[in-house]
Order: sequence, then C-alpha cells, then structure tokens
Amino acid sequence: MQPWHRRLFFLRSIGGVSLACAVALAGGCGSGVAEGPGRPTLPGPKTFHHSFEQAPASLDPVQATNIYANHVVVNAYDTLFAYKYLARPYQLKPNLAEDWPEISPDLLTYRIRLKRGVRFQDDPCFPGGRGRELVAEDFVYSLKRQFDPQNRPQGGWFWQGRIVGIDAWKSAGSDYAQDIPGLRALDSHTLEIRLTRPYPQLLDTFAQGYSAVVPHEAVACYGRELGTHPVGSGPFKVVAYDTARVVFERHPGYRQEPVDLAAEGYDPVKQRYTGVERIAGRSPPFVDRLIIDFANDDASRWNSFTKGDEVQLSALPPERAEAVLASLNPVRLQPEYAEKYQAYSGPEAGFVFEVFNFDFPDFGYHPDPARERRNKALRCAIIKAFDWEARNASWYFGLATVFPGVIVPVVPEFDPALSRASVTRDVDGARRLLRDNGWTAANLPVLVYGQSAGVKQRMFYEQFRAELKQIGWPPEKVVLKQFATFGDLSRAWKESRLPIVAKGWGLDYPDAENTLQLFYGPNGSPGSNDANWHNVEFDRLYEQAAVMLPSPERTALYRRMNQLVIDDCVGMTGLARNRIYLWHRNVVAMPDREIVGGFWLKYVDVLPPGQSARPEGLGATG
Amino acid sequence: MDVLQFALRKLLAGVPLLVGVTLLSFTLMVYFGPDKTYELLGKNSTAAQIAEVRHELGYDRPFFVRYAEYLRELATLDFGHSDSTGAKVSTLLARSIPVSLALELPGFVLGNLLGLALALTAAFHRGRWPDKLIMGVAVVGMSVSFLIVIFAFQIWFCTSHGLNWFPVRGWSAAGPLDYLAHIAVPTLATVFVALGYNTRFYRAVIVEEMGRDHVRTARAFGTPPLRLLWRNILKNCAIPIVTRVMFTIPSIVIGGALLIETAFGIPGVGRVTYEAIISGDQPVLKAVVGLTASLFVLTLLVTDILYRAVDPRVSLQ
Amino acid sequence: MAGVADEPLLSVRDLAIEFDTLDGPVRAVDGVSFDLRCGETVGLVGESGCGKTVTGLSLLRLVPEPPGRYAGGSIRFGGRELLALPEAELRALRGRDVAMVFQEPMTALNPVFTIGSQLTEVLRRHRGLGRREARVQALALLERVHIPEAARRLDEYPHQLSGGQRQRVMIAMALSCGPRLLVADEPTTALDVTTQAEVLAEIRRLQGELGMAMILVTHDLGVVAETCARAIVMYCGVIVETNATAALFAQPRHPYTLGLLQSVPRVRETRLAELPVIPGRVPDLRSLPPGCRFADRCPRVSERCRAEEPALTPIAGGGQVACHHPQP
Amino acid sequence: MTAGMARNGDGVAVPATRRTSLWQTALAKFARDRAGLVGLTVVALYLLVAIGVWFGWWATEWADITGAKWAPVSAQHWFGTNIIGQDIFQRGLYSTATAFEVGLVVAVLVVVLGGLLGATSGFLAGSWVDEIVLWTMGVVDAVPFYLMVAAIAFALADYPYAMHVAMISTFWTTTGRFVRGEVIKLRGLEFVEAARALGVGQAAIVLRHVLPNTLHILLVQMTLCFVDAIKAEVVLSFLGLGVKDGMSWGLMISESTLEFLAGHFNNLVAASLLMFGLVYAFNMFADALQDALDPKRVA
Amino acid sequence: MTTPLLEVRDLRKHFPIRGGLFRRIVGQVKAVDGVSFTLAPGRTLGLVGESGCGKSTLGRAILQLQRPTSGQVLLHGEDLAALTPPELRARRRQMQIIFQDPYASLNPRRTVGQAIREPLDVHRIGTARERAKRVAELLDVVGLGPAVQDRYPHEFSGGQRQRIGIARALALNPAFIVADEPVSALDVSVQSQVLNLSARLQREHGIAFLFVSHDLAVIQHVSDDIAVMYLGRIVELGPGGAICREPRHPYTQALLSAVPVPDPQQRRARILLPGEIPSPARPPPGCPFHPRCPLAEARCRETVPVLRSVAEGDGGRQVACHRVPTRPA
Repeated sequence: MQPWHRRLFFLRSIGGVSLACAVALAGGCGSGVAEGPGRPTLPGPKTFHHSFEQAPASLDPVQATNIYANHVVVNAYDTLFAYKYLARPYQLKPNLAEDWPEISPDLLTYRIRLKRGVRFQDDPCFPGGRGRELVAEDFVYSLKRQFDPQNRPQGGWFWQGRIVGIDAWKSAGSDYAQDIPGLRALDSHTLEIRLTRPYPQLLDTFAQGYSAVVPHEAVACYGRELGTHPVGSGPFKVVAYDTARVVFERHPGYRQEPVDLAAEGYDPVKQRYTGVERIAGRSPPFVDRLIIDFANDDASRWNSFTKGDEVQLSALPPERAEAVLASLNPVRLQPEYAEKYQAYSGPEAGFVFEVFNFDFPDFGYHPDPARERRNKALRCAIIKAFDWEARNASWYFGLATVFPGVIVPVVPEFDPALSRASVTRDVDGARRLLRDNGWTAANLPVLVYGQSAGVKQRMFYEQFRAELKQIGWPPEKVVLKQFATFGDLSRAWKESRLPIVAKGWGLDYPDAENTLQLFYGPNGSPGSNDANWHNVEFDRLYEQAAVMLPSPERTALYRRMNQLVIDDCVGMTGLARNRIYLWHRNVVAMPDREIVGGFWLKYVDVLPPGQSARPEGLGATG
Repeated sequence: MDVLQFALRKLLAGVPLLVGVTLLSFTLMVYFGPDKTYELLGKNSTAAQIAEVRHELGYDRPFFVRYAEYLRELATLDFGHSDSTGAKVSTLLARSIPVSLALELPGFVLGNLLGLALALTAAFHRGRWPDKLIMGVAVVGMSVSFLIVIFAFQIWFCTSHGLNWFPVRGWSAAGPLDYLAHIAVPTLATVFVALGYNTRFYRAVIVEEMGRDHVRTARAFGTPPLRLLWRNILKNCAIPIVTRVMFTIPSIVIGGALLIETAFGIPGVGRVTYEAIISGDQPVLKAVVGLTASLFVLTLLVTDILYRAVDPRVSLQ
Repeated sequence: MAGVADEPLLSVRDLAIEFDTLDGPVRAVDGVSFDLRCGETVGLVGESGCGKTVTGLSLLRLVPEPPGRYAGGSIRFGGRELLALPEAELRALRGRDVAMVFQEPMTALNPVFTIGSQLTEVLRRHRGLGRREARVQALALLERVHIPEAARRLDEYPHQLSGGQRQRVMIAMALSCGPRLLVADEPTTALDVTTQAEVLAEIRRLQGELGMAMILVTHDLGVVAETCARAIVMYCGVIVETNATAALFAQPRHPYTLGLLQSVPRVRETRLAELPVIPGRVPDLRSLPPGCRFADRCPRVSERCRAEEPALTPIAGGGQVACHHPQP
Repeated sequence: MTAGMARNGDGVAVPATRRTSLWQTALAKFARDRAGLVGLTVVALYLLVAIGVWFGWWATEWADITGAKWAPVSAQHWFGTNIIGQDIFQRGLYSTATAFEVGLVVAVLVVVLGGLLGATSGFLAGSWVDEIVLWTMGVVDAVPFYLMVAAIAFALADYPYAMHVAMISTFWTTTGRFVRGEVIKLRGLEFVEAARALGVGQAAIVLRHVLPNTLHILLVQMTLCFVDAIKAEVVLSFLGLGVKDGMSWGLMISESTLEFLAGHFNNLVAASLLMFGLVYAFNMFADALQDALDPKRVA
Repeated sequence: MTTPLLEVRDLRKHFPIRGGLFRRIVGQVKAVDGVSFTLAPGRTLGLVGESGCGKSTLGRAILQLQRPTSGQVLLHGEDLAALTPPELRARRRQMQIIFQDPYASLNPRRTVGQAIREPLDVHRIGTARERAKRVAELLDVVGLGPAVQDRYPHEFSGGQRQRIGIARALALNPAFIVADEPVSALDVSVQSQVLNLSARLQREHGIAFLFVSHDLAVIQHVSDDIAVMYLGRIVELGPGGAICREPRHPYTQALLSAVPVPDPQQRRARILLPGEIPSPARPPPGCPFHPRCPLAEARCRETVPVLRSVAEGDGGRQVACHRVPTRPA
C-alpha cells in the first residue's frame, strides 16, 4: 500500500532527512570513484542526484514493501521480469529471464530460462571478492527467503498457497536444504514453477523487488545487515546508505543490453521532448553515480532542487503548483521554470480511500435486517456528505483525480464513463436519506475516526467533522482517535477495531485485481479487507476473475464487482493523486515511481551542465 | 586512592539508579512501547503470520526474560540489529552521535559563553539600565517557544520568503564552510532560546557570589575587577556552573536535540531515537535509553569529582 | 609619612551614608565626624544597626553601591579625600595603606584558594614581590601571627583551619603590606572566649610593634576597654559620646553609654538580683523621632530633647558628648 | 517611653504600624511592581478569553469551515483562514482555553505531587522513604525529557490525558527537589524543634509548621510550571504527542508547517503571537511574584 | 538537699561517622560523653562551655529532642529515655525549651497568638475561651500585651521574639526549662531586659532552669550552680559564686580569665591556652584537656579524670582533674 498514511506528520512536515553527505560519508562524497578504462575523461564522475520523500526501512528484497525500498532494490538487484521503461499503460518485459516463459496449457506450470553471464557485483562476501555468475538456484533460494520467518519477510502473500509445496516447506521449518516441488531449478539457468491454480499475475510478481535475486553468500556474510548492504546483480552497486541518502555506483560488470526504444514502448509524440532518443542503442547504466536523498520535507526537497543543481529531479510539491505551473492538463511550466526544467505529469498507481468497517453494528452488519437497511442509509449519507473535491482542493491543490469506485485510473480496466454520483457531494440528499430512515441528531451513532498521529491526518478529520456537521451530524459525535505509530494504527485495522478505515493503497501490479482484493471476503481482518465487507456475489465474481487472463470478459467482471462496492456504500472512494516531476534540462529521463518504482533509474543519463536534453525545434514548454 | 574509592562508591550507588532507569524505560518504551509487528507484516496478512512476526521479534517472551536480555545487552554493549533496517545499532549510533555533537556543541558553547558574558554585564550593572535591558531581553528569549524560533529563523534565513542565505535543511560536514552553513541557523536558534535561560541563571549565581564576604575582602585588599571576577566570582560559582554544564552532556550526546534535528532534517541521534520510538525499533530504543542512563550515572560521578576539583570544601566522603 | 605633621592620619567629617530600601532611603550613618592619629587605637562601639560597621567599611569605601550611597561629608586619609579618589587609586590604597579585618573569618576568606595563594596575591600586588619571594614573606607573616606549622598551613584551604587560625590569617593578610590604618570589624565576635583573648592579644601586640593606627569596630564594651585607647559610642547612626577609654568607662556622660555599661552582665563577686536595663528598643531608622534619637529611652529626657537634636560638644575631661543633659 | 506601650519597666514598645502576614507583605510588595502588575493584567485578559471559550461566548465556530481556503485577513476573518477554510482567529482564541486547561492541570498536579513527595522525603531525610523518593527522582531525571514524554504518551496511547500525565510525571521532580531542600532546612529550624518540644505530633508538624512555610516555593513553582506546561504543550502537540481533542497553539503551529511552502504564515503568526503574549506576561508575573515572596527580601 | 527535680545519670550522645566504600560506621562523635548532675526545683544550673563542647546537645538530649545514646534522664524520678513517643509527648508539659535564634524559633506563618496557644491546643488544656485568656495573660507577663497576638513574628524585634518564645515555653507551666543560649543573639541592652524577665518569671513560677551559654558572665548572673563543659564532659560543677571566685579546674580558670571586662582599670593576667579545642570525633586519650593544659602531667595523658568532690565543703563542688587535690576523707 502507499505509505502516505504512514508519514507521521512530524516526519512529513519537518522531518527532512539530510540533503547532503552524512558525516560518515564525508570522505567518500567527492572522491574515490575509479573511472573505468577507456571512458572519456570527464571532470568528475557523471552523477545523477534524485530526491525522495522517505527512506526505505530496509534494503533486503524480502522487505521491499514500498516504492522507496523498491527504488533501491530493483537497481541493486535484478528481477526476472520488469516493466518497460516507456510503455504506458505498463507492460512487462523479460529482464533476467531470457525470454517469456513456457507456460503449460492448464496455466499451472511455468518454465523460465535465465540469461547467461549475469554476474553479481563484486563484494568481499564472495571468494576472492569477485561476483560470481547468477544461476537459477539463486532465484529459488531468494524466493525461499520469503518463506523463512527469520527474515521477517513481507512479500510471501504473493505466492503463498499458489506455488506447490511452498507452504509445506515453511511449516517444515524453512530448511533451505529441502526442495520445494513447485519451485525448482531444472539446471543452472532454467527454472520450473508449478502452481496450485492459475495465477495470471505471477509474472508481475516476478517483477517485484520481493522476488529480486540474492546470492546466498551475501546472506551468510552479512546476515541481518543485508538490509543495509545489498549485494545484487543490478545496474548499480550501493556504496553508502543511511537514513539520509543512498549512494550508488555503476556496476561495471552489468550486462550489456543496448536500449531498443521501440521495445521499451517509446511514444515519439508524447515522449520526444525528454530526449530519450539519445540513449537508443546504448547499454545502461549511463551514469557513474546515482544519489537518492531521502528528505521527508517538501520544502527541503524543493529548495535543494531549485537552489543549485545538486538535486536534478524531484516531484513538484503541490503547494508550489500555482506558482510553477502555467497549466495542469497538459502540464506546462511558467516561463521562468520552463527555461530550466522539464516536466512530466503522471497518475498515481494507487489511490486513497476511506471505508466503513462492517464489523461495527452501528453502521455495518446488524442482526436486525431493518437496522441493517438503516445502516446502509447512514453510510450512503456519510458518503454524500463527504467532499472529495474539497479534499482535492485543500490537500492536492486540485492536482488529483477523484473517481468513483475502486478501479483506479491507471489500470486498463478503469471505466471513465462510470457515474460520478458516488463521489459527488450532495448535502440535501444526505439529509433526506437520514431523515427518511429515522436518523436524528439524537440517535446518530458516535463515529470514531481513526488516524495516525499527523497534523494532516488531523485536518482530514476536522474537514470530515465539519462536513458531517453540515448534514446535521453533531460534531461531538465525530471523535478523532489518533495512533502514535503507524504500527499501532495498522494493528487497529488488522484487529478490526476501527469503524472507519482511511488509508492509501499503492498498486503492486497494473491490474484492477490488486485493489479489488481489498474487498474480497476471505481477506477480512487481519487481511487486507479492512472493511470486513462480505458480499457473496462479489466474492464469487472475484474468485472467477482471479484465474482469468486479461480479457474483455475479465474486465466486465471487474466492473461488476466495482459497482457492487459502490452500491453497498462500502466507503468513500476514491482519489488518485497526480505527480508532477520536474528535472533539470541536462537530464535525460522519463521519470516514474509507480508500480514497482525505480526501474527507470538505470536509463537516466546526464549531459554536461548547460546542455539541454530537449531536442531542438520543440517549444519551450511541453 | 581517595578518588578511586570515591568513584567506586559512586558507581556502586549508581547501580540502583541504573536498574531503575532501565526498568522504567524498558517498561514504558519497550514493553508497553510501540509494536513493530504490524509494520513488518505483509500487506495481506494472516493471524499465523502475526504470531510468526511476534515470535521473531521476541514479543511473546515473558517480561523478565526480555528485561534480563536487555540488561545483558547493556552489559555487553551489544544491542544487535535495528528491527527496521537491520543495521547494527552500534553503527547507527556511531554515525548519529557525532552528528548531534557537531551540531549542538557550537550552540551549547556559544549559548553558555554569551549567557555568561551577558550575565556578568548585567550583574556588574545591577539595578541600572544595562541590567534591566539584558534581563528584559532574557525574559523575551524565555517566552518564545523554541519551535517558533526554529520556524521563524528557518523561514527568515533559509527560504525565499526571507534572506535565503543558508540551506533550509540537511547536514554536511564536507568542509568547514559547508559545516558552518549547515549549523548556522540551528545554532542561532539554539543560542537565541538558551540565552534567556542561561543569562538569568548565570546572573543569579554571579549576583549571589558577588554578595559574599570574600568578595568584599578581596576588594578591601585592592583586587582589580577582572581579577576579582576570575578569582573570587567565577571560580567560586564553579559548582552551579559545572552542574549545569555537566548535566547537559548526556542529553546532547545521547538525547540529541530532537526539535532542531527534526526541523533541520539532520540525521542526529535525537531523530534516530524518535524514529525508533515511532517505528517501534526496540533494539535502538534500548540502546539509547540504556546508554543515556549509564551516561547519566557517569555524569553524576564525574560531576562529583569535578566538584571536588573546583571547590576544596567538597569532601570526597 | 605624608601630610602635615599635625594633620591626623584619618579625618572623617559629617559622613552620611544612605541605603535605598523599599520604604525609601534610610540614613544608616548621619553626620559622623572623628579623627584618628597615627598609631592610635579607637574603639567604635554600639549595638547592631547603629552604623558602626557601615562607618568602618566606608573608610575603605567598601559600602556596597547600590543599595548604599555616600550622601555627604568627607573622609580624608593621609591628606587625600577618599570619597573623591578614582577607583584605581583606591585599589592601590586598599590593603596597602588601609587594611581591614572582618568579622567572619570563615566566609571572609575565599574558600577555593589556599591560604598561601591568598596571602601571596596581596603581597605580589602591593609589594611587587615575585612568586617565590612572596611565599617566603607569607610564611614569615604566618609565623608572625603565631600560626603553628605555618609552612603546612600555606597550602591548606580556609576550611581546614580553625576559626582562630583563620582570623590570624586574616590579620596576617591585613598586616602584610604594613598598613598605616587597620580597620578591624568585630574581629573576635565569631570566636570563642579563649580564642578571642588570644586573638585580641595578638592584635594588640602587632599594633604596638607596627605602630599602625587601628579602628576596632565592636559591640563588646569589654573588648574596647581592654584594647583601645579611645572609644567612640554610636547610637542610631550618630556618635553620642567619645572619650579616652579610661575616662569613658570611669565616667560615662551620655545616658546611653551609662545604660550600656550598666546592663552588661559581668562576673561579679555576688549575683545581682536584676541587671540595670535601658528600657524600650532602638527606634526604627525609617521613622526616627525628632530631636534626640535616644529620647524615648532616656531617664533624663526633657522637652528640649524631643525637639532639638543635640550636637556633639566637647566636655570637661577631653571627650565629647551629644546630650542636652549629660550625666554629671 | 511611648504612652501605653510599656509595662513593668522592661516593657517593650511594639510598632504601631500594622502589617499582618507574610502574604500581605508580599502582596504589598507585589502591588508596587509595575511589570508584575502589567503581566498579571495581561494574564487576566487571557483568562477572560479562556472563560469566554468555556462558556461558549465566543470562538464557537473554531471547528467549522467558514471560509475559502487560505482566505486573507479581513473583517470577517481577522487572521484569515487555514488550509481547509477554518477561521484562524477563532482557533487561536479557542486555543487560549486549552492553554489554560493544560497549564492549570499540570501546574496544580505537579505542585501537589512534587510538594507531597518532596515534603515527605525532606522530612524523613535519611530514611528509606527518602531514599526511594530520591531514587525515583533520579530515575525520572536520567531519562531525557522528550524521550520520557514520548514513551509515556505512547504507553498511554488511548488515554486523552497522556500528555498531562507525561508532563506531570517529569516536571514534579524539580518541585520535589526544591521542597525537599526547603523542608530539610525547615526541619532543622528551631521552631520545628520547638513544636516537637511542645509535644506536637509528626503529622501536625508537617502540616502546620513545615508545609505552610513551603507555600511560597510551591506558588512560584506553580507559576513556572504553568509556563513550562504551555510551552511543552506546543512542542508535544507539534510532535503529535499532545492535545488529542480540540485545538491548541501547538496544533496550530504544526498546521502551519503544511502552509510554509505555499507562503502562508497566518497560523504560525497567530499562534506565536498569542502564545508569546501569554507566556511573556506570565513570566513577568512570575518574576514579580518570586521577588515578592522571596523570604530573603521580606524584611 | 531535697529530692532533685531532674537527675541526669551518665548521659551520652554519640553521632556515628560513616566512611569507606560501603558507608560503614567508622567512628563516633562523642558530643556528650558521660554527663551526670542533678537539678533541684526552682534552681538554675548554668552550663557553660565553648562552641562544640556539647552543651546544646546535652540540653536537647535531656529533653529527648535528640534521643540519647545511653544514660538516664530522670524527671521526677521517671526515666525519660525509656518512654515511648506518646508517653514522652505527654511529659512535655513539664519541660520546655527556649531557643537561641529569635528569628528561627518562631514559625513565620503563624501569629504570635497561635504560637503561644499551640502547646495548650496540643495538650488540650482548657476550653477555647480559657486558652485565649491564658494567651493574653502570658503576653502580658512577658511584657508584650495581649494586643499583639494577631501579629506575625517578623513584625517583632529579636528581643521581643525572645519574649514570645518565653511565653510559649511558659504556657504549660513547666517545672523545668532548658534555655539554650537565649540571649546570645541579642544586643546588650536587650539582653539585660530578657535576662531580667526570665529571672523574674523563674522566681514567680518556681521553674528550674538549665541555662546554656558560652558567656560566663551571663551564666554567672543567672545561675545558682555552674557546670563547665569541655569536649562532651563536665569538668567542673559547683555553686556559681564559688566557681567564679575560685575556679579549680585549669580550664575554668582559663575561661574565666579570658572574659573581657568592660573596665580599663582592671587589667588581669590572662591565661592563654595553647592550641585548639580537639575535634570531638578524635578526642585525645586521658584527660580531654591535657593537650592545652598548663598543668598537664603524665597521668593526665593516660587516665580520664572523673568528676569528683574536692575539698573545702563549698556546696558540693566537683572537679574532673587529676591535679586538684581530693577532699580529705
């Protein structure tokens, strides 16, 4: 899920992490990069400096739970598959895999061949300090790590119950010497995976940081510290990492794979201004050094970006949108910014939403069917009272997309024609609903609005309370309950203790299934169905769609499920933010942080200062 | 021998304190503290996974087993690995403590020296306008919230809404200029706020000392003012001054300046600690609290020995 | 020695010292005048609050300002006007020409420096001695005031000495530069009787040896009687009587002096049933009665006393008394 | 001899001017302190504001959305509006009441707790009770303030007064130490010994002779604590450990951090000024009170 | 002699000195070290000695304000040291104390009336009206007048406060009062007033006094008998007149000779004692006075002299000195 809700407000508002070198790094900051033989002599290493609003907790792939972690993991490690650099909507491509897998007709057996000659980065954990070749057994080992509790893995749910024998392997004590029948290396470069039932998203899961390939030598050598000391086969090697920044250097032994722009989904009309044509036919990575600052604070990132050129690419803080943008759709910069920067706007692969918890008889399921009907009216009234546009205006500066239901705009199954009634404010309608169903200020239940401890979260509550007051809900019956840590909030969700769950969800893969599963009955608490909504028809449709490959039929099923969620007034949903990226003109990039996150970094190139990546002949803005 | 025995006795006396602090902090911050479990869970978890993670974290063990484990870690100074990043706790602290020190020492030293200077000025002009002016400003300093000072200075010195002279956040000690640029505003804010309290404190101490008989004696023997200040006032005020200075040390070294570090995005130990609290990173918490307590006990000891050094009347008994 | 042969060493004229209090200024010393010749010892006696200590301090201009203030008069020492002297010259004078011994030897010495350090400090400043020389001199001084094991004492701190020894150190310090005037402010009040006797004997001896003038500020008539040639009696900030000690004690002329002398218990052959007393209490300096300050307590009071403040006038027998109706 | 004031020849004149208790003396002294009086007046004004809030006379719409986002300063919105269109002036006024609630609750309880424990340990100095109290103080003081407060706030996450508990349990040691020191001093004074010599019981000695003589310390500590509590509230609320329900200056300041980047400072300025006014006035008042109650200066 | 009102037998008060790693008791300060005497009703025993000799501790130990380490204090034949705290509180009606510091001995937060009434309240004597009457009476007796009872101590001068202290001590009509340096802090003119007052009250009420002072002249003025203390022990005890006329113990002699006399005509020979008073934590062996004694000889350094009667039959004079000849058998 998207970690917006876990930014405790203090982190968010003031908790900028360091922009520059930490003391420990001071020595390594300005020197010490050996230039590869035969490279043109440059004034210094070619460096790309990026900023990011949060530090990943751990760099161990088994804990690559969010885009922040994935930004590092997918660049330090390799995954079998990856998303194409430029294709939108997102498309998979083989990465470590030599080609697409051979899939049995029953969709249960996958045979994947790996590229030969892929080497791990040099590291003291290997004999002689030299990285060895990556083999199929490494992938098997890496996936097993997701089922070894000692690693505190977080990605097991992708494969649990789906790969034959993997759960048994875990319950037998996670003994790496034991084989898993459904996960085998047939030879040094061939994998065979057998499923218990069709899993159309399987290859997507192999593009996740969770499934990145870890050499067992590194685990043996670093143990828990693998989380701070990645050893992979990716394009970059982590040379320094703390809570303030991560510094990568080029992995000199990275496989030579010239960029085929067409294969990456290049759209000359929309993407030519970025200058990505310059990388065609060259083998990434193109920069010697990659720095990602973790700066929680918008202001600090924005300042670093605009002040010098130490940070070359950053997201535009919504607060600055009015000052920087000339128009939003399409994105155009004000002239003074357009001279210096390039911009791109893309929708978030995820959304924020608030759902009712149906475990609460006050407005969820109730033994008395009449009361349950009245409860539904109550929920619908609250939904009508909720003002998405106000939230968009206040907090996202109008840059977000409000949409009905739970199928987010970024996935192919999104239906732009869907009625917007469920996200349109209707105070009179809400009052009428309450009145017609016998709800008065006296008998309305107390609403506990649970949030994490942040000022923004608090203001959400204040906004919500003020909106409810307008439909006649007494303000003292809307109570805020803030949780000191995200863990505590998460626990309250998982223990089904909060009547309203407000959270965000980041897509793991570009498939509506990823958000629809949030409403699948068996996923109830402590699973991801925080609403604890149990709809027989929805569950049936979900199970039916879950084993289907993408098709119009599946899309239809998805949309019916979506409508069920809307019709039962399960919650206020939803809003997807747009991110606006700005980067210095000498940077060649098509930035993106959605879905897995970070896979674009290896394609970034930096021109000498003063040069522009923007092709001649294009307008100043675009 | 005397000093050694004294030190031993004080250390011995520090044991109950250490037990108390560790017990209190363990109970509050670790046992009832934030729960890491739910941050380590996958997105779509099951009850079995929850139990699994709790077991991995050791939450399912009895209180006293966990407490004993804590004491063992403290005794061996081996706090293991962070639950969040997996980094060694010692590495984490070794990285952040110097940052906090480098960040706060200038402000601390400057705040105290300036406070002392202002206090002396005020005390020597007691009752006249320089005194009234200085003390009036000191009350202003005491009345402004640190938080507001930080924000005001940050906006004023570091953003385009003001002078825009210094980096708004971050930390770098790559070179002296870099370092100065990064500590300038935090130091200014620290000094501004500390000055009010320091000036008042030092003035009270100095005025009290100035009223003592031996100062009159020294004047009666023609001691010039500067010598009077040094020999009869400052040296004799050493105990309260040493106390104040010494007891700030544990909080700088281990506590860090949470607000400054958070507001200026400086990866010092204050932030590491606070992040450990909010993310429930118990190994880090245990280390910080345990080390603080130990340092506190040590400070008590060193302070007592210093008392002896600055004032011969204090007996080591 | 500077000054005209006839001029007294110290000449105080109409000295007035005020203190600021919450209730406004209070005159602690009001029109005090007296002279002191070289080598003379004068006792300044009176009860607490009579202004004797403030007068003593003013001779080195040590009255704390604020809250104190010199409100008038003059103090001439060796021909120089102390009240007009710049601070730097005063500093050169203090400790060298005029030295002072204080009441509380415990607090009057700096507790954080050794005896030797404090002694040599004075010697080096005023006599320009080198470190080693000063130490030799300090040792000699301690021996001179009869401190046993003087060499060891030099390296000790004040708190390691007994009260009597501390006061001896104070005296040694005061005498270190051979001052012409010693102001001793209740030098023995904090000491036990037997120690007091020793310290007084020491002071007397040294004063005789060095030939310096001395003002002994005390509340103890016995101490004055045994130490001083002349006595000045103060009451409520003014001098009420002054005379040679022998004459003053033999025939006190001011009713206050008489009352004071009579009310002191002494070791007598036979116990008295009752001590003679001065009735009433010392008036508050903030609300002094008009006329004689002693009028309310005086057995010889008349209307004139309540209206007119008596001036210090010479009397037969050499002294001076401020009384409209002096005792015969 | 003053007429009618003496007896027996050893009778004593007693001053005719009449001031009674030390409290009245202190009051008289305080009344002469201009800065203190100004401070007190300003504090009283703030208190009036707070009372108005408690009785619902004003600032009733502090939670309502009454305007546009970031409306500028106008007759309708004296300090403009915030990011969701709430009136900043009303929120500032409402926060005054919060400040008083926090300040008073914390100050009173700190003084009660610190006074009781301090007095007990002081009176029983050297006993095991004293040892335990001293140990507790040492333990509490050994944990850095914010760490301690954060820990308590987390441990009591569900409790609306976690912040108050946190402040009280850390602030009391200062008062406790002061009172302990004073009680040890008092215990050695002759009037306490006199009471024992008269056969007064232990409890009565503490209640009648010891505690009343620490009241001036308690009062001064209470004022200092009040200020500290208000200042700490701001920081704690800012850190998300503070006020759970309602509105406070600390919350306003934390709110303002959402607005810096967009160049809106109304929240920060309003909360800062309001808070500075109260704290400065209270500091002046506390100073004057301290001077008035200082036994060294009561003469 | 009649039955003594108060009899003190071999009273000792030791304070432990702690030291070492574990703060063990490493020594004792023998503040009072084996003191015995008797006091008859209505009489005054003057206790004189220099600072640190244990005279104040003795007074407090007798009153059980500091529980003695050993020995007996018999008041009317009853051993106070053996009583439980409640029993002791009841006995406090009979014994009182007047303190040295007129500023510290009255609670600044309580009025004069409350201070004087407190003993009556504590011991539940009389009705409220009777108590009020008694307070007025007492204030009258000490010369302050009942009008002052609503005032606070800080409004009074030192002498007046000492009168209040006396009134408080008298409230319960005690048989015995310890006066601990009651006039040391007062000016001469006030001192004589207070001395006269206490003498008068003693005569009128027949109170026995233990009058503690460092001032031999004051002691001689007020006392029937005088006890001279040195380092926790009584070195000489006897009728006041006799002791002052003809002191027998070398210490008493030195003490007497050191008292300054306000009479320039009377120049006496001083006996100057060498050295300092030793610390009571490390008293010298043998006679505690021997290091400073001009008469000291070998046995003085070894054996502690006991307080014993000496010749001449002058009212039971006792001296603790080897060099003073014993009364012939």
